[in-house]
Amino acid sequence: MPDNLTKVKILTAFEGVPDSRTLTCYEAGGGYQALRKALALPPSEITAIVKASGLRGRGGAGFPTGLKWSFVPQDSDMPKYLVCNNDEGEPGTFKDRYICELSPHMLVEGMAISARAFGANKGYIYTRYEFFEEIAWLRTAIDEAYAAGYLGKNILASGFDFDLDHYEGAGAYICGEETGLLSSLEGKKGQPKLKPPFPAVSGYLGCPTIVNNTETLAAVPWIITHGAEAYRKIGTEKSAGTKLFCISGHVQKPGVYELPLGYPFMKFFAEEAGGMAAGRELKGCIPGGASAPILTPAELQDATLDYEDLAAKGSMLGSGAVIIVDAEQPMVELLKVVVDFFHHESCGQCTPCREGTGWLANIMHAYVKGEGKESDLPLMHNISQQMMGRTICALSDAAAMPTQAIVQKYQDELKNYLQAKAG
Amino acid sequence: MASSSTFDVALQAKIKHHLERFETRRSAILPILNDIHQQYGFVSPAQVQALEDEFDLPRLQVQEVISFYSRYRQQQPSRYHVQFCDNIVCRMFASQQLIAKLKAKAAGCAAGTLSVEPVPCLGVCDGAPAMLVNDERHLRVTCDNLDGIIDDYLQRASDA
Amino acid sequence: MSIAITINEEEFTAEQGQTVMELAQQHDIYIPHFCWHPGLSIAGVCRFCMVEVEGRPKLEIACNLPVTAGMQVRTDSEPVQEAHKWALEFHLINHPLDCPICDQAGECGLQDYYMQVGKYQAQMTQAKVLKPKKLDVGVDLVLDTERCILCSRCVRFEDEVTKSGGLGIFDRGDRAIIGTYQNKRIEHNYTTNLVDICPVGAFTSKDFRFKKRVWFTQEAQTVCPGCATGCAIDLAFNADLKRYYRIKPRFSEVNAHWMCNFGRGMYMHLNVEQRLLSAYSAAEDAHKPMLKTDTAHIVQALAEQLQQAQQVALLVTPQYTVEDYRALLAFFVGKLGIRNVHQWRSRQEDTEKFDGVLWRGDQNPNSRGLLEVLAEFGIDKQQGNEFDTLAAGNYDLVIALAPQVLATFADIETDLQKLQELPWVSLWASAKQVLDYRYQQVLALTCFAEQRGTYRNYAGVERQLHAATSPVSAEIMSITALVEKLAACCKAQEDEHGSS
Amino acid sequence: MAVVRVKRPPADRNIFFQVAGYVAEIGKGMRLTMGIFLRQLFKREASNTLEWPEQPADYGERFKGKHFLTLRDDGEIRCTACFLCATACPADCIHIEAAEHPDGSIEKYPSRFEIDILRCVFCGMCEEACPVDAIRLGPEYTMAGAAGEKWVYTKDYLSQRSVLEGGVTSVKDENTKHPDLDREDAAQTSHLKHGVH
Repeated sequence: MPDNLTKVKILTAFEGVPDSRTLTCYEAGGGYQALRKALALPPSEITAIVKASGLRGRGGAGFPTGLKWSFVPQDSDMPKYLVCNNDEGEPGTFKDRYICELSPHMLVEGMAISARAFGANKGYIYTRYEFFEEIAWLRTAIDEAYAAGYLGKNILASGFDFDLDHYEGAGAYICGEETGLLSSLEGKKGQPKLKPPFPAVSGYLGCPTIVNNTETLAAVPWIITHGAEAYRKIGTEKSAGTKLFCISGHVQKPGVYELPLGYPFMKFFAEEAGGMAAGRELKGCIPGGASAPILTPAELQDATLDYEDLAAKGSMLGSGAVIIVDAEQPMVELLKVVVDFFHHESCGQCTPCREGTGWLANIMHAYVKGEGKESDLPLMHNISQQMMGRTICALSDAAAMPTQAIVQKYQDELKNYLQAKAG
Repeated sequence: MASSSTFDVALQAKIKHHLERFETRRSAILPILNDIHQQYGFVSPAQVQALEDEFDLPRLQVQEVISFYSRYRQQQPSRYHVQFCDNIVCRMFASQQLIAKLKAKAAGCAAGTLSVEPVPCLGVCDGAPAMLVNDERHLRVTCDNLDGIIDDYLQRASDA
Repeated sequence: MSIAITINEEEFTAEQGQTVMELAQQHDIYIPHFCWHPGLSIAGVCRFCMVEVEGRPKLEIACNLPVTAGMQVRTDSEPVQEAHKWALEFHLINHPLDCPICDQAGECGLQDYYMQVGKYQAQMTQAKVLKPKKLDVGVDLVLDTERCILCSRCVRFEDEVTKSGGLGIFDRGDRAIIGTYQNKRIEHNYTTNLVDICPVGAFTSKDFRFKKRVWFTQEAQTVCPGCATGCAIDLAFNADLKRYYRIKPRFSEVNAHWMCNFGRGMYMHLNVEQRLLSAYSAAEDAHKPMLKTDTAHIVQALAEQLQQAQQVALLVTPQYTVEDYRALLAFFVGKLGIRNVHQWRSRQEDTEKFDGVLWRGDQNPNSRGLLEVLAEFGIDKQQGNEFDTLAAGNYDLVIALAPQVLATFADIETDLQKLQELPWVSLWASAKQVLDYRYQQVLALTCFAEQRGTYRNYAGVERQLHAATSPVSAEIMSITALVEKLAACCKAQEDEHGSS
Repeated sequence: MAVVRVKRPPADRNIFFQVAGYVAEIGKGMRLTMGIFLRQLFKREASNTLEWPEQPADYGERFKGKHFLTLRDDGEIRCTACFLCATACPADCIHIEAAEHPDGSIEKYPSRFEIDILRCVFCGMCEEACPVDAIRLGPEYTMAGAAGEKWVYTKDYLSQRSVLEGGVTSVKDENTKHPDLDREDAAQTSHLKHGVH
């Protein structure tokens, strides 16, 4: 393996360490040193380091993090907010949960540093309610950090104030979208807000707000400690650093793995995850959570796990949720689950998504029962086409892209299903 | 307010705490509803009305939130409410059969003891198929161990 | 600062901060839209107003697209048309298409746009989502959640204009539904605006529902006579039947896009069954009902009484036009030198009252106009009710201009009662109720919908009236015409006297 | 007044030839008439003449005669009072008054539906315009009557007159009752969330 693809433990540094969630353990492992270092730097320097590190949003979109922070207007008198998106609703994704399980303090530290960078004095961690244990761990970590003076007024005598609170969701996928999350945080329905203005200018309660994924924020302390260059060296030129990959489905060892970006997919699949479970055969792989278009085994052979290569193959890295689909899984059912999911989760604001997801679900329900027509497939393709890029947020695209991919790549299987039902 | 409140003293204190916790009172709606849910398992229309009357939270806003988020219920759930993940990965691990089995089991129990709800994704796909029984998470549920898990709960119910 | 942009290759100058939608509206370039409304905030949810912008990969919504220098916008390219067609398809898949029953038919955004772009067969073959219909959710409101396209205009109106927050959207996805909390009723004075802004038939007006298909009505652009605000209105009527059906607000600086429910009732007194259709005079036996009499005859009698009377007074309500007052005063004050002109106003009014939106406690459309015309004739007055002053005065002829809208005078019965106790009264009125009383004579006047003219609102702004129909009866005439007739009669009498 | 002078042909002096021509033609006509008369008298051929009104005449199915209003399967009138027939009517002979139906699950119905048959031109546009198959032009063609007869057909007459034998039910699928809406129930629970989706 070339240097840049050598495995480094950044986010999973505390893997296998007993009591890794406690403050003492985190501090013993060098925790909160990055915060001390950052507080000594001018805030703009922190942003510059993160920008130089090439860190990109790990929630799915892959937007450069430092650049996002620099959009916050510095001359504004309004309070600024930092919100951690720990909603993790994308089916197949469970990486943020792993961070909460291993080292919630890493997230707290990352948030304090990031808040310092663009001058936020208040932060929220927004977690989905189903993570009952994880929420308790996060709360404990916040309390410990307050007690140790890493949060609150005048942190480590630097004059910087940062309050961190925790907010629980209530079951809505759309709250994983940054503006949907902000609406939810405002006590409203989790409906995404119209852009422009972007949240960096007008977000939570109309104030400048940065929403970052848990994994993104948790990577910040390491970058501050080791410098931008060190981070940049890992991964590929455009996709720097490591990423957590969650592999699930019928594989030998499902779970979370930290790998440098650009890591070859087949190597990850065969070596880390141990390949297919006994007696199973690879049929396809959804590389970035339910909203990512599926890739066929042929496409997977030379795929590498980074933003660019997967985009070039017509799919996306997304949240790094690698779902392995085995040969026993009928694609009709998979497609139905996907469209049902998005139908259930569409917030109902924008017409193409509200009506389109319902329409797709309707078609698939009939199709599964054998009441479909072959013309349903091109129709689904057309509907998906018209749902893409037509709405406020990306949920519509998220429903359309996997639908199009499955309809196109597994067309024969879908047609055969219909014939078998008829016959 | 205290004597005639719909909520007990501890819950009232929590609600008041939430109302002061955020920049706007409205932000407190979700945390308050989550706490009510934690305690009762559902939010009744009377409680929604009480939030308006006692704490000045517009019932329309509260109801909008309740209707939007899938966590909130407005009717008393069963004593053991199973949320069974039915998304892509769990579906590959036969969640449908398990849900069917649970439903059959629920039908055999006394009314109000056990209920099943397929939910989209619990965020633990590595442990598929997964379910939540009330607040407790169970991973790698199989046809073989499902009965045992549920019977434990039912046993607890009959002991209590 | 102005910015040059092109729309469909035509150059326009826009203001900084303007959106493409606003600019297009200003220049009558049609971009289909449902959720956008000029009087409300931008929701951007119907996704109908897609336009193509040169150099941008995706289509953009015009309603939330600020103009930038050199922007090249297309509203008619093929991708845009395709997007519009699909937007319509998405809107229609769960729409019940019950146009035959729906009262919005004929003025429905969906219907119009469907006729414009498509008339194609729907592609969805599955069953539609069913939702509650025909809910009574407030004053003058019937809600059909199935027809609703969730544009959220009504929700924004409740939040932004009346700030009453009575409506919300419940649930999510295609199950989303507009409503009030547990179907509680919305009770305020602006509910019918929800019917106006609803681009489909989700909200219909109880008052107008099923009365008349809109394509059988015409609209006159005139002004609401309900209060001193003077909202610009479209008065719907049928010219053949001479019937009035409803009032809707029309945009003007004064009222923006809205008007109150009270003002919407201002068509009811116009219809023939409410109207005084001809002149009347007292029967021989003063206790018997008045008798229908020829107008010319009555004017003649009035002219004679004017000759004989020593003390003549005018009692004027501020509900007529500036032009009518001028004609009236030019004759009585200017020519005859009568200076006893009294204002007749409601006994229970609170002219300072204002509900914060449009409605005012001064429920006369022309209080300022009356005072200004009086001043023109050298009679300076403060606004106030002078009915009792008049009643106490020893007049042997009183010419009283009754209120057009009796509903705005709280104690009108008392006043009409007191008036008939005076020695000699010529009452000029338009409402039929005056026939319940006994006066020496009653003359039938036109209503605001049958004449042109000017009101001056509370701020002194001129509000122009336009006639919708000719008077409902040939015996009815305006104050100006009556005064002319009277003046001619008086002149004839003088001539007679002169010659004899 | 202008006078037009017409040139007349000179009178034929041979009157015999003139008259003979007429008589021959009359003879031909009589032969045809008597031939048919005799053939039909002795039942050699079916007669086209009807003993109307004792014997009814059958018109084709597409004949556009007296209007009738169809019913739904529950016996209610199908018409939704959409006014499309009245709009389409070139003779302006249809008068409708719409109202809320007392039954909550039907939204709108015609409280009055009248056709002024003296104005009607039997063009059938009303039938064409109707979106719910509520009005049809039937086979009845006798609309004559003495003075004082009702020339304005009322809703009851249009839907329930004796010839219709209890009314004609249309099975077209539009305009059925809304299946989901028991009114009171809808009002109480439409915004109440249920536990299980």
